[in-house]
Amino acid sequence: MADFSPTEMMTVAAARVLRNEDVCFVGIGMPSAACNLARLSHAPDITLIYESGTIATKPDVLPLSIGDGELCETALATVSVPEMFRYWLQGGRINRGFLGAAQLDRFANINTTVIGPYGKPKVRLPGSGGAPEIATSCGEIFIVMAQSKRSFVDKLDFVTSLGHGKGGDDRQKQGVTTKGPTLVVTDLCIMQPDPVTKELTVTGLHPGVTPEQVAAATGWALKFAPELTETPPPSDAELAVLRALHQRTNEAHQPKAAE
Amino acid sequence: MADFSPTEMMTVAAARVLRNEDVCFVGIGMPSAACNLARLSHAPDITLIYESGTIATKPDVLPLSIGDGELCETALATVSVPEMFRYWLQGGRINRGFLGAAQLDRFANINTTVIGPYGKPKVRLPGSGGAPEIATSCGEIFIVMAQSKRSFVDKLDFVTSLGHGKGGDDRQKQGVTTKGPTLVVTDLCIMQPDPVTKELTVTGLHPGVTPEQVAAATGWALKFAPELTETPPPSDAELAVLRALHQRTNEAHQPKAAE
Amino acid sequence: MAVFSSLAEAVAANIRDGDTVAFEGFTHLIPFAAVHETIRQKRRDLHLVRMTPDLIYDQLIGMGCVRKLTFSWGGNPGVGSLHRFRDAVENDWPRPLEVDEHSHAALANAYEAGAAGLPCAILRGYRGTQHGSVNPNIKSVTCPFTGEVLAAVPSIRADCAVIHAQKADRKGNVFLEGIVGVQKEAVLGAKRAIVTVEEVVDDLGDVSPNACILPSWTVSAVVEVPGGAHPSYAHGYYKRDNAYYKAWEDIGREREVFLKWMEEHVMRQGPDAFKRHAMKAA
Amino acid sequence: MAVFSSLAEAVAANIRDGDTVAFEGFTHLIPFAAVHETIRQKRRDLHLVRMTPDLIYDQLIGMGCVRKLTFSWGGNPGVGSLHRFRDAVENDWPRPLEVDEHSHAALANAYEAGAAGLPCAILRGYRGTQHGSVNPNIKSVTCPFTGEVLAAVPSIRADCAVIHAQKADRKGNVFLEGIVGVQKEAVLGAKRAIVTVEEVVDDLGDVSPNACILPSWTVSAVVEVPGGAHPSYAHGYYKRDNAYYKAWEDIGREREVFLKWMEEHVMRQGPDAFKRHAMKAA
Repeated sequence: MADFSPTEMMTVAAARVLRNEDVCFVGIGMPSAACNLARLSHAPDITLIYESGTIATKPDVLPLSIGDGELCETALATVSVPEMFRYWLQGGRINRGFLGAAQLDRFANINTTVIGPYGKPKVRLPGSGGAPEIATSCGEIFIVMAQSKRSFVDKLDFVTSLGHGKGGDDRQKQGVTTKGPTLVVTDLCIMQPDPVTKELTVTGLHPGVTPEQVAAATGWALKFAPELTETPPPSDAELAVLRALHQRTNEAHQPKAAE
Repeated sequence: MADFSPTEMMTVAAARVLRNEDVCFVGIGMPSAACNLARLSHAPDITLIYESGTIATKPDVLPLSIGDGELCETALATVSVPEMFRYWLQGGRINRGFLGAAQLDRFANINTTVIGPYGKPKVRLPGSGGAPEIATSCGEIFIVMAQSKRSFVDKLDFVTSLGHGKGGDDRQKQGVTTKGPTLVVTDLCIMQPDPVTKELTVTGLHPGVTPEQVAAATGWALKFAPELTETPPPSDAELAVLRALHQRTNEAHQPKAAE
Repeated sequence: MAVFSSLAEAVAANIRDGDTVAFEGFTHLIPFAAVHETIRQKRRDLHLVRMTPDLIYDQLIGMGCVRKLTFSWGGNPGVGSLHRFRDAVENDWPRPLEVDEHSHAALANAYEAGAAGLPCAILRGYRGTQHGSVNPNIKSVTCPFTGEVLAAVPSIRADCAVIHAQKADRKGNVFLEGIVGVQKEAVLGAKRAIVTVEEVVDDLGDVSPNACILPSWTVSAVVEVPGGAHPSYAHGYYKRDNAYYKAWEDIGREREVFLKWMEEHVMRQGPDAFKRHAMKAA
Repeated sequence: MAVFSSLAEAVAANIRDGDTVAFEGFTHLIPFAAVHETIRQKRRDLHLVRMTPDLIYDQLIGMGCVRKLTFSWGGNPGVGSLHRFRDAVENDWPRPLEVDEHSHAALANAYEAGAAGLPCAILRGYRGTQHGSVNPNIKSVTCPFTGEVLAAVPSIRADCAVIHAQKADRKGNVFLEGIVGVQKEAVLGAKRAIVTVEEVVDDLGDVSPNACILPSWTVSAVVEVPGGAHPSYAHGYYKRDNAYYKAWEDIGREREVFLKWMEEHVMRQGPDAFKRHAMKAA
């Protein structure tokens, strides 16, 4: 077994939850890496959809933006952005959404809008993009993001996208019928919402990670399941595919020699 | 000058009101013949739009249906039917609409739904098709139809599409900002709405037609303008183009010898 | 994920008595073969939806398959009446027909809203007309920003949508082009979808990145039925058989003539009868 | 009817101080050349609309052209922040920036509704989020058939839309393909539209009947600006210059560096500077 980084462990663990028959709405960055790793390993026929309108795309390198040419060139079809959000996302045709976040709370609600007050933010983040409706329209949501006290917070500065709201059946009370976040994969562990309270609970640790480390990287008193699984480390095959993907990607995004 | 039929006069008179720069929503039948005659004579660059989604189409023969292959094959572009009604018609991009009717009243309101009561009709007509929104979304409306007491009636059995409503500013009161019917061309005469009352008024007669004939073919006490113009008869060139168009059309719609 | 099957299997599996079914195709690509199979299988109490009922609904109505019709223009285009439709409305023959009547704009929007997963569509429509007084499915909403009152109609979400397309690849991805009508919306708004195609190909080939494509996972069944849109047409394959449409005027007018014609041309035939109309443009 | 003109003339004629302007292009076909010309002409008090502000709006904001921004995601895709946008929101530099913030779904629907001539769009959106509490442009309507409460946002009807496309014919009909974003909607919803194109051709050629085409009479000005979307890209012509996007992180971060870069690369240049990026794929 090769050495691997926490980020590689996170990407591999996230990729593993995807299945060949999934239709998955993919965010840029870590979600995109995980989804394409799944496609290039155990789920070759997975349908990946990017909000730029590209349906069933099979990029050879990871896109830097949500709409790199590679996505369109390798897609089954490319639709307009209004059609993507209306017919495909809101139409209920997509069963998995993969999101990241700047801040996440214990009920997997997401902030990607501001740090500090909305009217006078300390840090103006990019904003919501597709996330608010991805979070409510996809059949279920997987979240993948690096874990730290700054990002796993007790209280969001702004609720950009709904997770489980205030917990329990709050999500249904908001008129939302989809499952919402069923899994959070970080560089340290795996969390799942408690079946009743919907509070995120650590159910698995990545190899070599202790519960104390995870708790120290979380801004609230994090709950742990009585029995914790240990995430199987990345296999040689998984690492080889992921690293080759990143290698191709880095080469593709370098400035051209001619320029 | 060649002999010509009343229908030919009607078609030619209708065609003449179209201009090269018009963007025209075309109904099937007489409107289609008039619009294509205009295109094949004095308005070669007129933009003809059919509700099947075909934009700037240039058919060589008249389509039998609103969506014959000829329309798509010769169009600049073909869009979906929802797009046609949303972006192009409701979006206000079309300045002329050309409609026919089963029944017309003195304010140019249109019935194409039923003869007799709606719940138990004597004759079930095809229904509204695109007309209700063509009548209100196009910049202005031209109506072309053969005149008779059965079709020009005192009271419609059903108001399928708005003309000038109850007359005067009733159209604006209904929340409609477009001009509505500004011209009716029949096989006998030309009518225009009175500038104030909006009641249809005969302003021109086709060659050889008397006011008495027109009145006798109308189901209400029809008004005539003090000065009536005489429609110039079809020119040889107009007739030649129209007859060649009908000739090509008839040949194209015959059963194939092979079948 | 689309299943490849025979037409009889596809209809048996996806269209049930009492279903709301949208056989779509705006003049172009009308699924005649699938309609004929539905008639042969004697489906009953169907609620049919279609902007332009056309001959296919005249045939379904006249054969007693239909309880209710949602439509916006019921004629034989450029020819005249749909006599079986008229006979049902005017004389309740062969059974009464409930009518849910709209304008094209409203139905096009209703299909669009169905594909978009919305409960209703809004449009600037029906102004100054009588439609709202005879159809409870025409209501209004007020724009919360401008106060403008807009018409509202329920979205169309059929139990089954049925369309004909040019081709499918071996995974069941469907391609159509030309006058695409409301077919994509009908399929995406429906619970199930049957697509008949002119041909099944290894690869959809060099089509535009923005081509109208229905991925395999949006379709329940794909059936290869060459010529299956006749007497309608398939852009790039064969032309509209306008003579057939003109002949329908006399076939459809009288009940006896109609029934005899249907017996001979539909009941005693199968999907293979359409093959002789299939033809691919050079 | 589209007028062929220089880029300077097109911007001068169609973009005025105080206008609402939508420079669109979803990652692909972003109209960089037209934005640079707008900056050179020193337009002020613009209300900009765009789903993904991208570097072009960072440049316009940093150069003091912008009063208000309607947007849904303001970042440098895959790289990081738009520092000029952040500086305006966080520190009011070079002037305060009013923000009208939405989700992608809401803005995509708002463009769609603008093209459709509606005053507002309805969507199943914003549920369980805080957006409505900070933006009065997020309201709701109730479906009159089901009682479901849907989000409503005002439609986007810009004074001027600006897009880049692959080609136009000599009549001014515009063709685009690939990731077409919301460009068609932005143009059809706007009072005026400027389209820069990679090339003007005699004939659009053998394109799909359902290709994305904007007829000449929907466009105010067509300008041939080869390479005009760089560092964005033009499908079939040249690729996205991801290295430029990465370099922007350092260019945009500090005010002085930014201003110096803009002076050199924008203010002292013209549309011809984009030519060296133009390239047609074989």
